[in-house]
Amino acid sequence: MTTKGDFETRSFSNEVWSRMKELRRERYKLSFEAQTKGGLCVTGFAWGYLPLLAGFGNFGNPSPGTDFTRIAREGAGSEGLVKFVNLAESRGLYPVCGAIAAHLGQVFAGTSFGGSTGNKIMPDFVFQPQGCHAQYKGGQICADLLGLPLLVIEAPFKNTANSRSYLYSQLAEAIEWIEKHTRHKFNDELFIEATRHDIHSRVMWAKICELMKAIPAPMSYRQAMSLRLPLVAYAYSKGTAEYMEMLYHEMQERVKNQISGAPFEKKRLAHEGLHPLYRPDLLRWPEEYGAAFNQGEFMMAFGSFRYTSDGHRIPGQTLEERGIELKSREDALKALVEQRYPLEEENTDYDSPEWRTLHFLRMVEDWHIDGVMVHLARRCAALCLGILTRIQDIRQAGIPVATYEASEGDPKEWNESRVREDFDRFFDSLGLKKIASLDGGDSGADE
Amino acid sequence: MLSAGIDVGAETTKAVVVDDRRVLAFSVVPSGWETPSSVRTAFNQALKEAGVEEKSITYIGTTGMGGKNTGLEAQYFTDSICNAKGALWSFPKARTVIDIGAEQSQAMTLDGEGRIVQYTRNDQCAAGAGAFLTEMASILELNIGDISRAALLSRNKTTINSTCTIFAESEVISLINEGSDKNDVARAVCDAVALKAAGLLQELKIEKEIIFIGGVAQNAVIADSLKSGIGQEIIVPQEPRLITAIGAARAALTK
Amino acid sequence: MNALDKIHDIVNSPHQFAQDWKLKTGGKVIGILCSNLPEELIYAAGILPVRLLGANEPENITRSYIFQSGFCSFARDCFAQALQGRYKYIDGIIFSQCCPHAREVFLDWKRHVPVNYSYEITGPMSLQNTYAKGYLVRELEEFQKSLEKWLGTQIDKKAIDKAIDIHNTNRRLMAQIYGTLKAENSSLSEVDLAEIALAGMLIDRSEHNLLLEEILKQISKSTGSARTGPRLMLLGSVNNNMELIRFIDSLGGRVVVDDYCTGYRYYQTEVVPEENRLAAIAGRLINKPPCPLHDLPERRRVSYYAKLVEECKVAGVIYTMQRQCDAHGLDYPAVETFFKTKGIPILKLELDYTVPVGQFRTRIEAFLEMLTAT
Amino acid sequence: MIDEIITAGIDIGSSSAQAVILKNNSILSFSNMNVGVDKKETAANALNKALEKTNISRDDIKFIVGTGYGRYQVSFANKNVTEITCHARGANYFFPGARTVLDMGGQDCKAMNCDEEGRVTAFVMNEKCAAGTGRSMEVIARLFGISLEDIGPMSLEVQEKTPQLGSSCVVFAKSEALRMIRNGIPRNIVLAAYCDALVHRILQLINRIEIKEELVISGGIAKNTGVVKRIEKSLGIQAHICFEPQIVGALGAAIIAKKMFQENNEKSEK
Repeated sequence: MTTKGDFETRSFSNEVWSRMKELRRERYKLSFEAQTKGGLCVTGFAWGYLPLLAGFGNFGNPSPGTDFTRIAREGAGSEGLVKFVNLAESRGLYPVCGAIAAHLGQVFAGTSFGGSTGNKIMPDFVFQPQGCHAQYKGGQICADLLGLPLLVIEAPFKNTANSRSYLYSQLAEAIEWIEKHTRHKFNDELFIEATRHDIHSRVMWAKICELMKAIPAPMSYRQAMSLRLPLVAYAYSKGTAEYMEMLYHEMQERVKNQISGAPFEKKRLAHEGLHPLYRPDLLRWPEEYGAAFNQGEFMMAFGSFRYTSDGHRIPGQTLEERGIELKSREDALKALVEQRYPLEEENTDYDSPEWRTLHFLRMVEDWHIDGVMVHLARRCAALCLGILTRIQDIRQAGIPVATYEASEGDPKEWNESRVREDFDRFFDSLGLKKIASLDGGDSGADE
Repeated sequence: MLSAGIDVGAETTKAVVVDDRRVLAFSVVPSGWETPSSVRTAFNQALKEAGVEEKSITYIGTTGMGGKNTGLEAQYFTDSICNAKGALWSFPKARTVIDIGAEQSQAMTLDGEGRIVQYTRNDQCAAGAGAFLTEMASILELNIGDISRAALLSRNKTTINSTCTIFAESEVISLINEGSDKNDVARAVCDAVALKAAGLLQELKIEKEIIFIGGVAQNAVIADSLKSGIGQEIIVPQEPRLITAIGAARAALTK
Repeated sequence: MNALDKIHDIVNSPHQFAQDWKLKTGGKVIGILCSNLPEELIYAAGILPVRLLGANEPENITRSYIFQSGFCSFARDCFAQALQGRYKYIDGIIFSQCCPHAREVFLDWKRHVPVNYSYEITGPMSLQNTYAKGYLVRELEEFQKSLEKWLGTQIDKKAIDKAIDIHNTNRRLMAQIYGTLKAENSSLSEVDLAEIALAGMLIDRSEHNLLLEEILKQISKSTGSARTGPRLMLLGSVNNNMELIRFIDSLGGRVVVDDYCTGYRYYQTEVVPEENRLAAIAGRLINKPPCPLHDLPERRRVSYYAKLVEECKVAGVIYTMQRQCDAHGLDYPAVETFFKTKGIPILKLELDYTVPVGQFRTRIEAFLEMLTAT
Repeated sequence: MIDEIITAGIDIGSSSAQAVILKNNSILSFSNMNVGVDKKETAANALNKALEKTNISRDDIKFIVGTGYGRYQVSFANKNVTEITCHARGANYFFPGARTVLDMGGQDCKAMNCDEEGRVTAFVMNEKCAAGTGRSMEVIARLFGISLEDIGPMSLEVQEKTPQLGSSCVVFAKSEALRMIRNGIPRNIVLAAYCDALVHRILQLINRIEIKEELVISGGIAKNTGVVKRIEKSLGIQAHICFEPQIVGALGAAIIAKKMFQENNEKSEK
C-alpha cells in the first residue's frame, strides 16, 4: 500500500508470528516423526475430536493431500495443483468437490505423506469425523487407496440427548477400536489435557473474532487466515492454547490503541463461503478500494461460539470459566460431546434456513458489516447449500450483496478477469473508488 | 457540454455522443482484436454522425470487457454502473435493469439516483446468453436478426431441454431431422433465453419500470416471452445496445 | 382395464392417485424425500406416503435463485414441482438423513411451499455403526410421538403389524416381478418393470399388491418372444426418468435389473418382526442395501452388486449420475474398479433433468456395439 | 461365400463427410467433402463422388453402413454404426497393431482401446462441459483468418509457457482469445494456448482408458500437427496417422458393412 490510510496499521508482533510458525512447524514435524518416535500417524479430512487421538500421545496428522495452506501456496493455475485435480478426474472423480479432488489427486500421484520429499510415511489408519459428505466419502477413498482401516465418527445435525449419547458411545468405542487396530495404549491424563486445551483454544478464537467488532478491526481477514492456522489441526496442544491467549491479548492491545488490520474501513465487508484457497490474496482485494473483509462464517469456523435466544453470536466459555474440572475419561468425552451439542442449545434447530439467516443478519449487525461478498464455489455441494436462499434474505434486509464464482480447491474454475469484474462491480455499486493497488499480491499475510 | 461513451463488448463496440439532454449520434462496430483501433473507428464514426470535433468532447467514459485499454484519454466505469446510469437517464422511472449481452447477463435494481440496490448476474455457463442465441441461429441457418422473425411464425410449441449450448445444438438438429418446423424451433430457442433471463430477475425484488437492454433485447420475441415470464411490463429502448455506452458518457460527465 | 395399463396411467399422472385417495378416504398424504424411511410407521398411521419426484422437464422451470447452478438436477427438478404447485395436495413432508441436496429441498420446501406438517428423521449416516440401530430406534420413537401429536391419535401395534405385513408382501411380490426378467422370454419389458416399481411409491401399497398379483398371473400365462440384446444393469443416482430406459430399449439394450433408490433397491429387504416394532423397522433400514452415503466404513454395495450380476447374468453396467451428485460421483472409482475386475464393461452417463438424447445416443449405441462385438 | 464383395461406408460428421468404397479388403476409392445444409443430400453426394472415381455402379455395392454424428441422415444405408466402433475398425485396417485410438470430431472427443481385430474393448467420451472443444480450433482459425492446417506450425513456434485458459464453455472460446490478444499476447501464443488446452482435455480423457501402444490418431484433429506433437510429447508415444485421417471412420464402416453382409448371407444360406 502506498497511500496513507485512515488508520494506523501495524504487523502483529514477532512473538505472535514466530509462535504461530513454530506451532505450524511443530505439527508438521510431528506428522513425519511421530511414528518413528513410537507415536501414531493418522490422516483424514476434517479435524474434529483430535484430543481423542492425543490421548495416545504425540501423533502425526498429515492431511491426505497436502494441506490447504499448501494448496494456497501452489497458486491458481499452477501446474502442480491442476495436475492433481486432473489426475483425480482421470480416475473418474468428476464432477465432484474441487478440494477433495485436489487432495485425492495427490494420493493418486503418491506425492502425499512425504511421497514428494522422499521420506514417505504411511499413516496407521484414516480417522474420518463427519464433515461434509464429500469429506466423509473422500476419507473412504483415501483409505481404499492406501489400504488402511477407516474409522468414522458421525454427529447428526440435531442437538438432542439422542445425538449426544450416539456421539458419546462412538467416541468411547473409537478408543477401543484404535487400541485394537494399532496396539497403542490410551492415556486418560493426556486425553483430559488435550481436551482442555482444545476447548480453550477454540473459545479464545471466538473471543478474538469478537474483538473484530471494534472499529477499526484489529486484524485483517487475510491475517486471520494465517494466524488461525494452529487452530485447524493443532488446537488440542498446550502450545496452541497459550498462543491463542497471547494473540487475544495482543488483539486487545491493538483495539485499545486503534491499530487496524487494514489501512481503510470505508466499508466493512463479510466474505461468505470458503474462499479460493489457491488465491488467498483475493481476501485483500477490497483494500485497493479502501474497504476490508472483516467477518464471515469461515472466519468463525473452528471457534467455539454460542447463540443467544435472539440469534446473537457470543463466545463460548472455557472449562475454567464454567467451573468444570475434568477428572476422568468420561468427563473429557462428555466435554467433547458438549462442544458439539451445547446443552443450553438442546432441541434448537440452528441448522434451519430461518436460524442460519438470523445468525447471519446478527453478525452483520454486531460486526458492523456494510456489504457481503459471496463465493459460489462451483462443484461444492456443502458450503453453498442454502446460500442463495440466504442471499435472498440478506437482500430483503437491504444489505448489499454480490457473488463471484470459482472453486475453493480447483484452480481450473478460476477466471481472474471474471472474478475481478464481479469485485469491481460490487465496489462500484458501494460507491468505492480504486485508491491503490496491492504491492506484491499476498504480502499482507506477513508470513 | 458534450460527452462521449464507449462500450467495448465481446461482440461489438458502441460509441455515443451525448449532450445534457439527448444522444446526438452513435455508432456500432464489431470488436476487433485491437481494441484501440475498433474504439477509434466507432468513436470517429459517432463524431462524424454528430458533426462535432473530438476536441469539443469534454468527457469520455469507457466501459465493457475491453474498456480498460482503449487508447483514449478516458475514465473507465464498470458496465453495471453504466447500465444503471444509462437506463435512468433514458427512462427516469427505471428501477430495474436487465442486460443480456453476448456473454454476460446481469440484472439490477436502482434507487432514484441510479445507485445499484441489488445486483446479480449469470453463472459461468453460456446458456441464456447472446452467444447461445448466435450459435442456435447459425444451426437454423438464420442470421441473428431473423431468428425473432422466424419465431413469430411459429405455430406449435416445442421446447429445448438442454440449455447447454453444445448439446442444445444436437437437440435442435435432431428436432429439425424429426421434422419439427424451423420456426417452432426458433421460438423454443427464444423461450429458453427468456426463461433464463426471467430466472435472473426472480433473484431480485424487482420494481417498475423494468428496462431490458443489451444486444439480445433487440429480439422482440424474447422480450415478449420475458414479459409473460415475469408477468410484468418491460420496456425495451429503441437501441437497447447503446444504453451502457450512454451510461458511460453520463458517468464521465457527472463526475 | 388390465393391471399394466393401470400402472402406466399411475406413472403418467403421478399426482392423480394420491388426490383421488384423499377425496375417497379423507386421509392425509405425506411427501417423502428419500427411500430410507419408516414407511410402515407412516402407513400404520393411516397416512399415504408418496415419493416426491421430478418431472424431467427442462431445467429453466426451476427458479434459479433457490439453488445455484451446481445443484443436483434431480433435487432441483423435484423442488420445481412444488414451486409449480403440483404438490398442493400433500399435507406434510418427511425427510431422513440422506444427501445434503435432498435435505436442502426439504428445508426450502418448508419455506417456499408451506405444509402443515414436516419432520426430519436424522437417521444414522454410517449404517454399519455399532450404535446406529439403537440411535435410529430412539429417533423413530420421537418421530412416532410427533406423528401421533399431529394426528391426535395413537398408532397401535396391530396397525403397525398390518403395515409391516403389507409392505413385506409388497417386497416379496416385487422380487418375483423382477425375477421374471431373468428369463429370456419374459413378456414384461424393462419399461413395464420400471413403471411397476415407480408406481409403488405413488399409491397405496395394498393396492399395489393387488396389481402385482394380477400382473404375475398374466405373465405366468403368456410368454413374450425371446429377446436378444445385451443384458444391462442400471445403477447410480436417484432416477425416475422412464425416458432413459425407453431410450436404451429403443437402441437394443435390455435393462434386466437396477439399483436405483427409485427402483429395485426401494423394495429390498423385508422387516423381520420383533416385539419392539420400531426396532424391527429400524432393523430393515439398517440392513437394506445402502446408498453410497451410508456405505462406509466397509463397502457393502459392491458385494450386493456381485449378487445381482450373478442372478441376472448382467453383461454390462450403465452408471447414471445426476449432475453434481457427489455421493455417486465419489463412489464411482470404487464401483468402476469392481466391475472392471469382474470383466464387466461400465458406461458412466451424466444425467440431467431430461435425457439429452443427442448426447447419449452415440455413447449408448457404442457401448452396445462393444458388448455385441460388432 | 461370394468371391468379390463391394461395400461402402459413409461418415457424416458435424463439419465434414466422407465415403469409402471397399472391394474385398482394398480401398477402391474414397471422397472427403464439407457437410452441406442437407445432410441426406451430403451423404448421397459423398457416395457419388467416390463412385465417380471407379468403374462400378451404385448397384454393385452390396451393403452400406452409415456412421458419424449424422449417421441417421444416410437414408440409403443398410445399417448405422457409431463412429467409435468404425474408427477403431478403420484404424486397425491401416495399423493392425493399434490398441489405442483417438478421434476428435467437432462435437465430441473419443478415445478407445481395441483388440487385434479392431473391436472396441473400452472407450470414453468427453464430459458434458468439455463438449465442442474440437470446434474451438475452428472458431479461432476463423477469428484469425487462417486455415486449420496453419495452426500447428504457428503454435509450434512457441517455446515459452502459455497462459492457461479458463475451463469455461467453448462458446466463450472466441472472446477468451480476444481477451488475450487485447492484453497484447501474440497470435501464435494464443494458438499455442488453445492447442495446450485442447491437448489437456484429450489427455484427461485418454487417461481414463489404458494407453496401450500402438496409438492411432484419426479424424480432422490429426491434421493439426500442433495438437499431435503435443500429445506425442506428453505421452511419450509416437502416434500413427494414416495418409487421410478423416476417412478412417468411413473405412471402418465399409469394413463392418462387409462383415454384416457376410453374416446376413450365412443366415440366409441356413
